[in-house]
Amino acid sequence: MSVIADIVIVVLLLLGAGFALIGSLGLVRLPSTMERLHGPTKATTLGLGALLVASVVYFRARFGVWTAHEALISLFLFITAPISANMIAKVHLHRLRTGAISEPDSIAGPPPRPGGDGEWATFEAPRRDTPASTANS
Amino acid sequence: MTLLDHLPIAPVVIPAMTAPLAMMLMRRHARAATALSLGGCVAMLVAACTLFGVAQDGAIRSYALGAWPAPFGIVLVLDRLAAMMLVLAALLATVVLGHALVTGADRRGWHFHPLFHFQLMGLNGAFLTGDLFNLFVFFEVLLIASYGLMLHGQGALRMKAGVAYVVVNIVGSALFLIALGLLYGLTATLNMADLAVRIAALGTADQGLLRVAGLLLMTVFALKAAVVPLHLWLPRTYAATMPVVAALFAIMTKVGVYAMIRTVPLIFGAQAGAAAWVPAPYLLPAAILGAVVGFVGVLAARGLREQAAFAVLASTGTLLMAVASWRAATLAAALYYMVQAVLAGAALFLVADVTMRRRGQYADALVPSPRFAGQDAAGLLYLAAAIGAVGLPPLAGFVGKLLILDASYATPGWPAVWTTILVTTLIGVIGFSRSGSTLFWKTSAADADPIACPARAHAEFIAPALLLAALAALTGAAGWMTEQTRATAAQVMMPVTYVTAVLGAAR
Amino acid sequence: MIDLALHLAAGAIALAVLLNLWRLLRGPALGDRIVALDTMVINAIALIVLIGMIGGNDTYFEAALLLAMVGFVSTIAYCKFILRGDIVE
Amino acid sequence: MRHVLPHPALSAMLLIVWLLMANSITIGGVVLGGAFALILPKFTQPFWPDRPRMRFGRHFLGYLAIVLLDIVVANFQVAWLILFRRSRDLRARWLVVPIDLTTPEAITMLAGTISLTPGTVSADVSADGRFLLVHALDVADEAAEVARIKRRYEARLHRIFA
Amino acid sequence: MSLEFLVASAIAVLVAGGIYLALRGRTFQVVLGLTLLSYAVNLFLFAIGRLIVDRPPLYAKDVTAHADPLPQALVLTAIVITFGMTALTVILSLRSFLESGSDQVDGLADPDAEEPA
Amino acid sequence: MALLTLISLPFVAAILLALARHATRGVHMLIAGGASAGGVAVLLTQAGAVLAGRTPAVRIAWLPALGLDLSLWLDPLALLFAALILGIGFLVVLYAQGYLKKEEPTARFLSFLLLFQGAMVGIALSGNVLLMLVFWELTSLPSFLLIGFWRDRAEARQGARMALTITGGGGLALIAGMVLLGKAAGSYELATILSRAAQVQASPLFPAILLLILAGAFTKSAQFPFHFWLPHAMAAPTPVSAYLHSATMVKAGVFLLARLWPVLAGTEWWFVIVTAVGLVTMIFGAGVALFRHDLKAILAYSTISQLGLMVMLLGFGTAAAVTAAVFHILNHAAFKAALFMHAGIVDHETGTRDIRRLGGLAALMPLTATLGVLAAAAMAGLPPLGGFISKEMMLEQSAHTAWAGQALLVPVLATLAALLSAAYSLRYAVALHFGARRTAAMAAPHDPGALLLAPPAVLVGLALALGLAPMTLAGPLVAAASAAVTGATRPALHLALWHGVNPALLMSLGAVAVAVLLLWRHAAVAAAVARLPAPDAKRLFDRGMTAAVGALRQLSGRLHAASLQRYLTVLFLVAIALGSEAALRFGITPGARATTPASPVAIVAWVALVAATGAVLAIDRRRYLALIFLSVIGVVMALAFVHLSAPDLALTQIAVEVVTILLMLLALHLLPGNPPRLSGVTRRARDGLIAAAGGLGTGWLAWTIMTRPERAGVSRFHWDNSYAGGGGTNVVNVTLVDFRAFDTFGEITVLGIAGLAIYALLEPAAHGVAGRRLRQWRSRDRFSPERHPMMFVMATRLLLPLALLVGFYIFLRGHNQPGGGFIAALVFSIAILQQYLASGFDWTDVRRRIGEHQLIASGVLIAVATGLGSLLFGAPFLTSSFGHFHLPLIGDFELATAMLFDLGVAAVVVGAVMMALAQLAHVAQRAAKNDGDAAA
Ligand code: NA
Ligand code: NA
Repeated sequence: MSVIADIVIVVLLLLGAGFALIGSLGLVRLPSTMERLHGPTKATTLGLGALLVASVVYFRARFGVWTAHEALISLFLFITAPISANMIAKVHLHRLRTGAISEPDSIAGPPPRPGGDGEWATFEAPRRDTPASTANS
Repeated sequence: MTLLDHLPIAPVVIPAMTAPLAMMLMRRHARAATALSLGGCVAMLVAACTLFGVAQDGAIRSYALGAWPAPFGIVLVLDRLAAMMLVLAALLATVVLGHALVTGADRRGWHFHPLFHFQLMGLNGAFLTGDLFNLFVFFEVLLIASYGLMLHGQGALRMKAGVAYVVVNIVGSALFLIALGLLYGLTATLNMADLAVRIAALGTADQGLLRVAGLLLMTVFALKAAVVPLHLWLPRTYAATMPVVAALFAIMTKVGVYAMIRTVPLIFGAQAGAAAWVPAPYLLPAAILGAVVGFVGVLAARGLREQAAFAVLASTGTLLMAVASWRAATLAAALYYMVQAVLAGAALFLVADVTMRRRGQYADALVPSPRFAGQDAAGLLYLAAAIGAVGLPPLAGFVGKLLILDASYATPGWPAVWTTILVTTLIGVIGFSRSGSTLFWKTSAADADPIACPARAHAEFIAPALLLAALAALTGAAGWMTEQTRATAAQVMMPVTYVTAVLGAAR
Repeated sequence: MIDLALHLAAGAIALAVLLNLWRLLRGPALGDRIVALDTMVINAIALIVLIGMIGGNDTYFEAALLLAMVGFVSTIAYCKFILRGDIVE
Repeated sequence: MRHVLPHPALSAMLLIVWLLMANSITIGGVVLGGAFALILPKFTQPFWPDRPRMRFGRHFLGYLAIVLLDIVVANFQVAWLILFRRSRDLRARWLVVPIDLTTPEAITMLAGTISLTPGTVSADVSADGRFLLVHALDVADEAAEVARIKRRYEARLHRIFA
Repeated sequence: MSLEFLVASAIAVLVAGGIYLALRGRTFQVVLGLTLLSYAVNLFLFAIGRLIVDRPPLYAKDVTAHADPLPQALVLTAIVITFGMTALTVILSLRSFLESGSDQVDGLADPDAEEPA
Repeated sequence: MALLTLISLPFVAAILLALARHATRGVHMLIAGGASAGGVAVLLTQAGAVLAGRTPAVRIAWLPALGLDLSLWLDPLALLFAALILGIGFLVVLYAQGYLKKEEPTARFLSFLLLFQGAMVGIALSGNVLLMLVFWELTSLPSFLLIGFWRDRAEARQGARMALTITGGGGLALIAGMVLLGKAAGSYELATILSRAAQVQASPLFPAILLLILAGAFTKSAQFPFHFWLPHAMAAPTPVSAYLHSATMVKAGVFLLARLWPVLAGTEWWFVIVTAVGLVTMIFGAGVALFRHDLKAILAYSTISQLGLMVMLLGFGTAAAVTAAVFHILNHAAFKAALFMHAGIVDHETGTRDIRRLGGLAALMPLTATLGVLAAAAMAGLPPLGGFISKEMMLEQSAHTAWAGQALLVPVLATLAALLSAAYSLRYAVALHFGARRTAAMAAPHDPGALLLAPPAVLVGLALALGLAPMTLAGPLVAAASAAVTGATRPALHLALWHGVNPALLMSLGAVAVAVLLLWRHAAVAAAVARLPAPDAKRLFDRGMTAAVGALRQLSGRLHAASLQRYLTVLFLVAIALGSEAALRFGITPGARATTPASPVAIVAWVALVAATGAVLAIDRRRYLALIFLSVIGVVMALAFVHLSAPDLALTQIAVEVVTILLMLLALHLLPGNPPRLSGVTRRARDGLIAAAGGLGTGWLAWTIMTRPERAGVSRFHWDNSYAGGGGTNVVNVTLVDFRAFDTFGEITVLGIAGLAIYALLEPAAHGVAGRRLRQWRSRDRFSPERHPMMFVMATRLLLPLALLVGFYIFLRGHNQPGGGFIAALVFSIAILQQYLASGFDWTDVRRRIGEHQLIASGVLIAVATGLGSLLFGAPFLTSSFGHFHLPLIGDFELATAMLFDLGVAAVVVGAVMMALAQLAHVAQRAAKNDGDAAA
């Protein structure tokens, strides 16, 4: 039990830390803001996820207590991380549009327009009575 | 425990309840809030006077908050000094609040009453506490309330001056924490009596750190007390705020002085090694400079409020000259001087207030204006306040200065003290007489119509007159008062009593 | 073995923090810096979890939880400042 | 019943979160957590005026499983990209994903899912809420990727937010 | 390299940065300076309890080694007070700017400051 | 009792006058005159006893700590002075009644006059030198007010200030002298001091005592070179001049010299200084008086001269000279007061005081003229007036006085002075009353009414009587007073007009003869004198004062310039300097505690912190970026707290950080963007040095503390009692809510006050200049049109209940685990702030249930109430109690009053945080709305 647990813990630790590191490495290596935005997703998902599972197993193996609250950290991150990414992407789009210096294009080129006659919400206020409009805006 | 035993907490609790209640009432029931505010003030005065009576037996009472024994919990310590300061603060507050109500100053902005009472809570807490960190906390309470009050009303100048005032004090608080940290790091205690005991036991290796801590702590107190050269913030701050607020602030610089008087003989007394009488080498020159700078400022001021602000500086300098030798006799004189200086400074600000309300656009500028309503009465009050501030008979300042001269004789540096007191008094006399004659005698156009001003209630004159009457009373009762200050100074200079009262006889 | 792995993991995350720092200082886009900060917060959460494991107590869990919960608020605020100027409107 | 328990799913979630936080299951904990689980949805109702109906059944669990799986897989893929692919060889693309979901909650969930799986990030929604702008780190065929997203995630969300 | 050294030098860096910024001419810089200074002070106040790794002051019967709880309580109080002060300073700076049109601490106006009509 | 009546009568009358200021002039006169007359009456009741050798005295303890008692006595010298003060005072009151114009406020005038009178009586009666100082200083004020009575006149104001400055300055020297005197004598009681002459004169302080006291006396008595204020005090109404500046106040200096004569006189110092000053003043004053043209100026300089005479006599140090001085005091008071009144009448009737424009008044106003001529004759020292006798006595004493071995020097100079005195007196008598009729303004001047005439008449009568019947009238008094001055037995006194032919008579005759000659050639001499360069003391004084005030004003202004940067520089420098002092003197060295090795993580965190700090410094003007780096520092701090066993601190740090960033971003939005740099390279280098010194110093302090072994302290107790006594295992929390709950109580008050102050700052910001600036504010950046991003809004709706739940959890567990009210409150706040961020101000604000004011107020009240609750059980404020309870099903749980306290904490924190942020967010919106209202 203990050896298996140890192995599981070690693997999870290295996996998690590895993904976190790779995510941050991506932040350094990837060519522009939009690409770099992909890196952290690893840290938040599998990186931290593996570490948290490692923690659960670790406390069980070492101290014989079940801890489950680690899941909450993941829960919160799963809710918040996409929002962060979304907002940062909006910043990027907005700065691109307003011609801010030091805001390089993604290697994917300039973002395309959406279909229909509209624009992305960053460039045009969400229209009333559409799914993009939250009740209060 | 009887209710009387709990009384030491009253000066903190009463304003702490008055303030939030006034805050809740302010929006809907302004009158009730005002009445409550005044009632709270009077209640505090009653409590303070009762405590003063209690302290008369010369015993020092320690009140252990939360029933945790000293030095582990926080204690309030009621001794003569604390009681005296409480009465002084409550007295001043009551008069000032009355003036604010009469003149409507409390309605010139938001939250005057809650801020006012929180200010008092901070002051009273600072006077009562026997714990150094708690002293910091109450310093912060009184400071932040003072920020609010200082900014009460409007105006770009007030805001700019406010930024400087706030920032300087925040840096001061940072220094306070560093000094506190060092002391805790050396002694692992925060209780002042316990600090006294433990500091005396520190080894040679710790003396340098101890001295740094002491000096930094004194720097903070000196900043609050506006001791030269740490006084630079004061003139603009006090001149920029509403005079009625500045009148309350007359006691604020004295809190810094109080803190020195509280901590030096107790914690940094003869037993404190490298930190023995820690401010000693610097305090006297700084005090002398303070008196000079203050009275020169009185002479050089361009407005009444600025002049009053410098008068406050001057009084601090004068009284610190007496404090600086750390003897019971001089301390007694200093305490007498301090009490009257607070009242005189406040009176000056209130007179400035009354005057500037009546001078229209001329406000408090020291330039001649056309005649204005109530000029004679205001002039008379100004004269009296100036007499009080500069220290001429028949008001208490003169007695105070005589006491200081008499007591400081033959202390180190006494010729400098004497010369300073006498020369600066002359400078002050010249300054006040110049500005008084400009304001109340000279007219910009003798035949011009008097400045139109809405009918003012004579009630406006009451508060300054009361303060001046108090100054006169202090002269008349100088014998009783000096007996008080003598006993107070003697108690302060006998820290053993304090330590025993707080920590018990066992230690 | 676990201790070694724990320290290795902590070292890796520390390295990741350094990389974040590099991006943070380097920019060049504002978005880059915000991402870097956001990632640094995630890595800090990871570090807190690891510190808890190394010390063998889970007292620090709330710190990690709180960071996960409120860390993003500042990220959003930074973004909204660029997008709208007024972050509450 | 609706009066007392305006949002049973949310209440259930809160109770679970409470128990997770407390890290133990005691009767006292359940009672206390249950109380909060009852009070909080009511208290916060003004802040979420028309909460959508969701089904937390089989579809939901299936969706969770798929997403978790995708996250693991995608993590390895992207890790490989970061470590070994040279920047200029990356086939980064913008994807415009037309969406049929109609509630903001559902769209948000879709966009969130896309972001959580490494390799794709939801960058924006169109002003009319009918398109999603997604940035992909490395795709060979844009149309196929769009189709995959719609099929794998959106279709399932449709069923959950029926 | 010891933890103590790291903390001490961090305090030094923060204090130096804080002092330097506090001496600058614009309110926002001063606010930044005060913030750095308060970090430094909090760290200092914390450090006087000495540094102890992984021994939080949570009472348990058989625990003997633990961090000194008192400095932590002091720092908490200090953080709260600092927060109040910072908030007030920030808002006061803003109000002062709105009144005078200048964000300089010493009241001088920028040449291009706009005056309201 | 009599003495107390004497001293209080004038003060009571002054107060009555102030109260009855609206009554008629008659009433005013009645009060003032009554008081003075009453005083005289009281004196008369005592006179017999005093002259018989008894000394009525009263001593009431006033300030025993200082040795200042209300000690009064009435010895013959005091009697003499008091009689002068009260008697002449009575006459002046009468005279003033005739003198003041109808519209002038007599009540004010007379109350000042009586105030003065009281102070003077006080000086005379004081049996304690400190008490005398009190009264001495007290005379300056009414003098100031009376000189400046005609306040619209510039010369009145200037004259008043000058008098105050000079006599005030002298008074201060006197204070020093008197206190030193008391120290040397061992008592402030006059009687004691006078009996300890030897002790005082042997004191090393004696020269200082003498010089300081003389400075006080000389300034008050207008002795050269302090004389120049007196002529300018003539801007006062004439009754004032008659009273203060001739008869009484200026004599206070002489009185003082006489009073202290036994202790001070008889030494070489005394003789040299006092005689010389008196002599010089006597000659100088007389010389100037001769060439003045303003009647009052002539009288003023003559007064200076006559005072010099008295001072000189006292300086001689012999009993006989003292007798002469005492008698002259009496004579001078009589004739000089009369002369001033006379000059006032002339001025009153003719409209001018210029002697060159006046002449032949004898015919126009014979009564007035008679009085004037007689009084002037007394001043000239002509027989048969009293002035003659005292002048003879003076010359007689001079003739016996050798100076520095020169037997002739003093007599010759004294004769010269007598000559000049005779000359100006005769000029006054002759030029004014005889010769061609010259009256400036008024057509037909005539003798005034009785009110103006009677007082000088009485005085002239006195001057005459003092000559004709000196022994009867003044003999006993002068003898007794002289004895009182010298402290010896009474001299064998013989006052008479004829003493036979002696040197004095010859000197006197010669002086008068030459004086007549001089007067005959006055015009030519005056012209010659006018060509002499004469320094104008007033101009010098004024110019000096103006220059000094200007310089000081500039200095003070520059020193106190509005510069926060300077305030802070000084503060930092002082702290650094003091720290260095301690370090250099006592050394600050690290201790022996073993250090903890740093992990790579710690090092990386350190690198991040240092780099971020550096970045903040480097880009401090790009505020947005600076904030981002500030966040990095915050994260590192949180990590450090976790690493260093402080989970509560970590939690707090994390939460506070977020709120702070929000706050700063809100404010930043309204601040101007990318401002130019303000300070140059030198300035920045200097600040850098200060910063480096401060940083290194603080770091070193931290290092030396951390490397010292910890000491057993109070926190040991906290640890031991946390659970047993406080009911919680989180010792930090128990410390906060129990051991040191009072700190926490203060701390939440701080937050609450911050909220109030912030509200008070922001609420009015939408109005006035600030509001206008807000409405005109336009960002330089272009913004995205999207206000409420959908994903964010959706996420926050889910996060709100979750975050609140976490908040409750943290609150409830705080007592035992990291957490507590403060952190919970921040979590609550952040949860709500997220809503503001996502959905906007209006939307969120209407959904919020409780106002910030109520939260803050009720929080503080809850905390207080919790604290007070323990009083009900007889325990001190903030005593907590707790209990572990067991309920079926639910199990064990704990209730502690400390948690109630913590609830108060939480309420205040939420209130204050929301107040700060929501109000700040509100400002811009409200300004925009105001804009709309204004447009509508
Ligand atoms: Na993210
Ligand atoms: Na307790």
